[in-house]
Amino acid sequence: MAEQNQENRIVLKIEGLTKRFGGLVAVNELNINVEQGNICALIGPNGSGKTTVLNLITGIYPINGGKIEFLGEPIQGLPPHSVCWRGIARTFQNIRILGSQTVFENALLGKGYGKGGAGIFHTVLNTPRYRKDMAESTDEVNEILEFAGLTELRRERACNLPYGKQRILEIARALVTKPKLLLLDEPAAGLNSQEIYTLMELISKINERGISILLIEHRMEFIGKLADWVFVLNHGSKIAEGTFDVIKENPDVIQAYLGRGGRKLA
Amino acid sequence: MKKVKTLLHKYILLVIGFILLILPLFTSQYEFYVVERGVQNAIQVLGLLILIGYSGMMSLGSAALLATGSYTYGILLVKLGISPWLGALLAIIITTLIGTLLAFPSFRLAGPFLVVTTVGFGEIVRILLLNLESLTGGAYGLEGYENLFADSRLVYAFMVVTLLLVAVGTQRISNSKLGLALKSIRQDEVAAEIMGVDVRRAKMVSFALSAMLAGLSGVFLANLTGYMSPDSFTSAESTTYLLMVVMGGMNSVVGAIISSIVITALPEFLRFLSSSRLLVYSLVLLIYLRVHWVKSSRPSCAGVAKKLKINIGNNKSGRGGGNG
Amino acid sequence: MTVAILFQLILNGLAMGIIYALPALGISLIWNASGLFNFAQGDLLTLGGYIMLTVFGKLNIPFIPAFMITVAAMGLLGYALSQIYFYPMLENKVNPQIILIGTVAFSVFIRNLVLVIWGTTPQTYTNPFGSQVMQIGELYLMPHVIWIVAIVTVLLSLLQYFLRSTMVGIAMRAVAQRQTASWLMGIRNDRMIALTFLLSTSIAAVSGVLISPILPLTPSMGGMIAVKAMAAVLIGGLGSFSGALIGGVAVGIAETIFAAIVDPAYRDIFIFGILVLFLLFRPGGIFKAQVSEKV
Amino acid sequence: MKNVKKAVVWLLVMAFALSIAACGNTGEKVSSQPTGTSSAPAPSDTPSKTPEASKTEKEKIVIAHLAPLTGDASFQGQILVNCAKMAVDEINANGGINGAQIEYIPVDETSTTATGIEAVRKAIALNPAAVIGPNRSGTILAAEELWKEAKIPFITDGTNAQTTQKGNPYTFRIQIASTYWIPILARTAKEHYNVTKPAVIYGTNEYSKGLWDATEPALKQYGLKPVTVQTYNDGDRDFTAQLLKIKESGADALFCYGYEAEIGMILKQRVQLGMKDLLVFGERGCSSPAIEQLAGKDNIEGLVCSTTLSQGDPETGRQEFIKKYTEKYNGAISPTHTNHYDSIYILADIIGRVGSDHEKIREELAKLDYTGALGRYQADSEGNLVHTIYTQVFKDGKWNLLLQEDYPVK
Amino acid sequence: MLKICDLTVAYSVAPVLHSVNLEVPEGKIVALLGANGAGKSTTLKAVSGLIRAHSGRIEFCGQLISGKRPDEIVKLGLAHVPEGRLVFPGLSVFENLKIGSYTRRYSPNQLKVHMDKVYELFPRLAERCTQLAGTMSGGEQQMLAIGRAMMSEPKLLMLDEPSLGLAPVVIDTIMDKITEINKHGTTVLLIEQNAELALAISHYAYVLSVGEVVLSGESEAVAEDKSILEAYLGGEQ
Repeated sequence: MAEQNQENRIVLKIEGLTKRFGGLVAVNELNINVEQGNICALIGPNGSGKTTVLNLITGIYPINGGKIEFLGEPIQGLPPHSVCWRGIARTFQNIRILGSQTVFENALLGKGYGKGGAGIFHTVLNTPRYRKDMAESTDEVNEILEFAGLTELRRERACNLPYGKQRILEIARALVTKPKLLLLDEPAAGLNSQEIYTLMELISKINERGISILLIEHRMEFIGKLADWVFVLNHGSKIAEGTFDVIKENPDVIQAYLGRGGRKLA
Repeated sequence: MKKVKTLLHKYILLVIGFILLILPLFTSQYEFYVVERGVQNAIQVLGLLILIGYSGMMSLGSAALLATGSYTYGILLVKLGISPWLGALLAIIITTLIGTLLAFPSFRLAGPFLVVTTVGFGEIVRILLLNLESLTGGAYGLEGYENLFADSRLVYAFMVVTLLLVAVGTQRISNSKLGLALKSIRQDEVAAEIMGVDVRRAKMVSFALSAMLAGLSGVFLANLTGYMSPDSFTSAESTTYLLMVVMGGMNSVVGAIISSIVITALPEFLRFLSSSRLLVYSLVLLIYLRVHWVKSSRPSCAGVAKKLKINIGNNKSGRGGGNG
Repeated sequence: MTVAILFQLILNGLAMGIIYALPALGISLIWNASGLFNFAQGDLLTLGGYIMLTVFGKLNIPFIPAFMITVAAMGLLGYALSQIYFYPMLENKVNPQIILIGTVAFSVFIRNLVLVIWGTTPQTYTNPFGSQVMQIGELYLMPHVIWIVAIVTVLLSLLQYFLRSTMVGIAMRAVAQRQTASWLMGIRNDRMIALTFLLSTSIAAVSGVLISPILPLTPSMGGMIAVKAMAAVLIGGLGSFSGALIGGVAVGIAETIFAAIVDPAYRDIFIFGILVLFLLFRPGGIFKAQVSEKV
Repeated sequence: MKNVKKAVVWLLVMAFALSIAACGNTGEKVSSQPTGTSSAPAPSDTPSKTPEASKTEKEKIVIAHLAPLTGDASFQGQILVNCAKMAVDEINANGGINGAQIEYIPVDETSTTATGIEAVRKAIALNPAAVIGPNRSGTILAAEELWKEAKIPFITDGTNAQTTQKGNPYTFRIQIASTYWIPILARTAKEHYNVTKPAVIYGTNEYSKGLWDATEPALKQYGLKPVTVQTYNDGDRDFTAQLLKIKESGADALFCYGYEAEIGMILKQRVQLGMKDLLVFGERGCSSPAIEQLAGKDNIEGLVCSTTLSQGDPETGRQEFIKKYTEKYNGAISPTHTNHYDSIYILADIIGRVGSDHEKIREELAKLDYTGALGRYQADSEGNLVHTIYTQVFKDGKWNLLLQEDYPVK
Repeated sequence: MLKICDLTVAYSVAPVLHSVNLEVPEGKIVALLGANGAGKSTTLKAVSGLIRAHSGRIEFCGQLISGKRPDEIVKLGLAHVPEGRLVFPGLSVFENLKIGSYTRRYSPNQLKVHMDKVYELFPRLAERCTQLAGTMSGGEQQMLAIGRAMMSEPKLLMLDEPSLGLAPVVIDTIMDKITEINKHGTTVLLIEQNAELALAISHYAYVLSVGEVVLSGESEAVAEDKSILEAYLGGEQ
């Protein structure tokens, strides 16, 4: 019974995941479990395959071997949008928002296209069903924008936003998809301390809503404060996992990744 | 004055429709034909607006889809003898299906790769029209079919009303989730897909809609000319349609309609240029692209419509959708 | 079909194929240097042919000087074109789609410019390589085929050497990839891109000069060749010079044999069918072009 | 809700406007008919009065000319307009038609059917005495209802036999129909060259296809049957496949139809494939100077073609015409569409006799028998203004007249 | 060596600068610190000529360089390694390095000498000399970017956030190399967000906030002033 519970608590289960680009093995026999409600971190040197893992989970690249299970169902081989519909949302290392669209429209994009809702005929004919659908979406999006503190900027064109706000917008857009698991790719990159603080608060708030989070980050102070569990990757393989306090003492990790800076933190 | 302006703002489509409907009163028979062609082109261009302007997928095969619509209508009527309305409906359906097939290459291809594919499609259709003589009449062309209405003025009125409905529909799509999905494909396909946009489906819808409008436009073209031959559907025609979309601002329904009608009628005002007409056209387009797009090199610019400060019911927030 | 006929078909297919390869080369070059797919390459070829017609055919200047004048004039045009038109667009990061439309507009512009200046009557000038047919056994061969193959091969090797091994060549490729960085290396981006255009229009001029004694000069001639050249360049691998040559020759031979065995009327359909298959199953072409990473 | 209501009101207004528009226009159409023709005297007037009437009015007589001035066929259009313009200038310089000057208006037919129809409408809107053109059979077939409705005689130019077979009394053709033309070519092949195994190659354009359609029955008439029939698409530049098939078939003659660029290439590639001995028969397109240039003079030695004007015709009147043209337009004449020089004279002659009433011009054209500078023209029952046909052969580097005949009008 | 007087930049796409004064003495490492959006990169871009200054003077080795184009400035011996490394992904390591010497027009022998110097500094690059730069890891790309800049034998090397997006262990290496380059006689102007890192290796430091220099001095002194540092490196909006 207890084991059953344990199984249920695992949101994302990756087993033996392998990805090759030509002759290069980018991800090698990787096992990762993300538990319900946790904030997990994926760290490792540059080129160790962290972003590739996110790309494999979200279906951008086809996998060469292994299994990815989300909420007990296999999701490998699904196109990115179906992965999204199942409840996995993500952000990108380099912010990818639609510059010429407004903040609201960017967030609305998180409602996706093609999963139910009013179809093209309803859209063109402006039926009550379409209007209802649109009104509901609008309310939802406004609620999330409020949550992320972007309400005042909703009519602004996204490219006019400061960098930190664009990061937040990208996360808000991911939230609109109603994810159960949120993948964040270096959310703190390029942010100043103040912005990082805001971001950490936002991530905690998101986590409080019961959304599990898997994030990639290089800022150790960020990881130290947020992550419940850390996976360390090197050359596509996992070299360690555990809580941050344990990880940062691991000699392999220090040698491959943390170096002096890491030791200072420890 | 301001009131008039906002009113104009809101009902610009109806005003255009009204002007188009009463236009035959003031034109000679010849000028009227030019207007008819303009309206027919506008329907086609609205389809391209969805494909090129919204979704950012360049096509140089639009004349081939126009041909498909036209010829299917003609062949169904001449060879099978079915009624014009049924023929028109089937022609639109068949063109839509063929156009949707064109979406498949777009799943993997973008930019020049896709454009060359559509150029190829255009060539293929042209060659088939010329060589499948028993079906298409080959180089002799096809004639002897009935029109939708016996009175050509009724055809025109029907066409204008159709144009208005199509325009309203296109505008609504622009403000809807579908429109947003299409625009997101243009700007960042991967991000769109990650956000749960079914990119393949959106692309198919985009191709299907543009093909449907091309088919519709083709049926009208068949009705206007009463005769069809392969030479009316060359790559030069595709280029002209592209020109109409670009000059319309790539983002505005009203702009697209105005630019199609103006560009169709332009030869009449440029008579004095005689054989260097196309030279002047392309020069104008080149200058427009160079000046306008370098100045405001943003992905979306409303072009003509923006210049005229008209932007119908552009509900930026997208709330409620559509315009009254 | 006898073996002799098959060989004759291959030979004539080859002759046609190198004609496609020439503009294909120009398209690949510009693509490499500026990420721009030049739809006007075929029409630049036409223009080159017509300039040669005037200089060599009408003004009776001897072949070699006439050839140089034509190449110089076209090179100059390419330079100017880049400086006043395409570079400002590239620099301001105008939507690539718009630049693509720009090249389409240019194609229309040049075609009509030629039409207005030279008219639509098909024209030609004396074949400088001689028009005496050579007979080898049962095979017939025009001397210009050998000449063009030789010239194209030399041109290709020179280009390859230039881009791989010379500083300017590497700089050209650098500009194509990262303009800010190349500027910081001390490279004048505008001049480099203009130089690429100059090279590409010069190639167009060379192609025009080589082709127009063989095929009649009409304003739409380059456009017709370019459609096939575009198919060839994608089949061969966009950006690869050997790809352009091999793709062009492959298209030429394939269509000639198809025309003989099946039906000449449908040869273009055959070629585009092959193109679509290639694009769907091997989008990089024969010589796998660099397909930019999606993420 | 309010918006919907407003929209409905607007729609109603529009529908109303529409109905007005429809009525207004039909009304206008009816009323415009008399005003349109009022410049010419009423048909019931006695014919003798007509010349004086137009003379006193000193009105210009409008003749519109539809020709492809832009697009791929514009070089043909230029010849058409040049020839017609030459005749107009001559007539106007000599005092016009009974004192009235001809106002000659070229209208661009372009190279596509859809815009061609536009041009026909434009020509009709000019309310001319008669129209010359259209040049393209496609446009003629597509637009002939328009001039039937407008009751204006059109002297068309397409070779496609169908264009005059639709029973439209206002359609005339000064170009020789392929059905008149090809039998002469077939007979020449049979009787002068003892051809036994002819092959045919034609382009998939309406012009060449019209010629092919007439070829099979014509050959049959002389007991011949094509051993192979090849086609090509316009724009093709490589004819290896077709020529090798013809070579394999053992043909001793080739009937070759198409536009200049393609024919030039076929003739040239024929030699490049070692088939120089293959006789080639073509029609007027083959006698264009462009062919000499494209294929090379050596490669067309022995080429036989029938045409509307022979460069090698020793007859002084025609030599003079050729000289005049060459001087005026500074270039070698292409005898493809020269007959429009005569068509202006034919119209001038008729208008001079009966005035510019459409109906009378039509009647006169229908019973035409006129000998002009370039030959004799006779109207047949379909409205073909059948022209003297010249057959010439390219020998010793120049064209030589082989045969000249007025085709027996049925 | 480098002297910036009253530099003001008002450019729509970059943060604004107000009368920035800055001096880089020869042979030293000078750190330019500041939060995101403070105008650090803008300063560097203005120096290397990528963006045009609104007013002010920039002098390099006593020569006025403001208003010159980047290609002219590079020739004077001022190399700028931009943010995000910007190596040429489709060129090999060798070609990337070669292009670094574009303005110098070396003879083949000279080229080899300089190339060897870079390889000595970054042995990793020698191992990978035929690999395409785009396929290398971030750390290697950063090394390549620095090596490429060194090919032009610069008197002053300007580095824009060399630690951006790199693993801590790689950052260590890069910082060591920067010190090494400086020891060999090249003056360095270093931009960093990570103040701790930069202050550890630099001699002088400037702190930039909202387009203005708010603090400057010897690195050790600046490092001690923890509260001020925190105030300026944190609360930026």
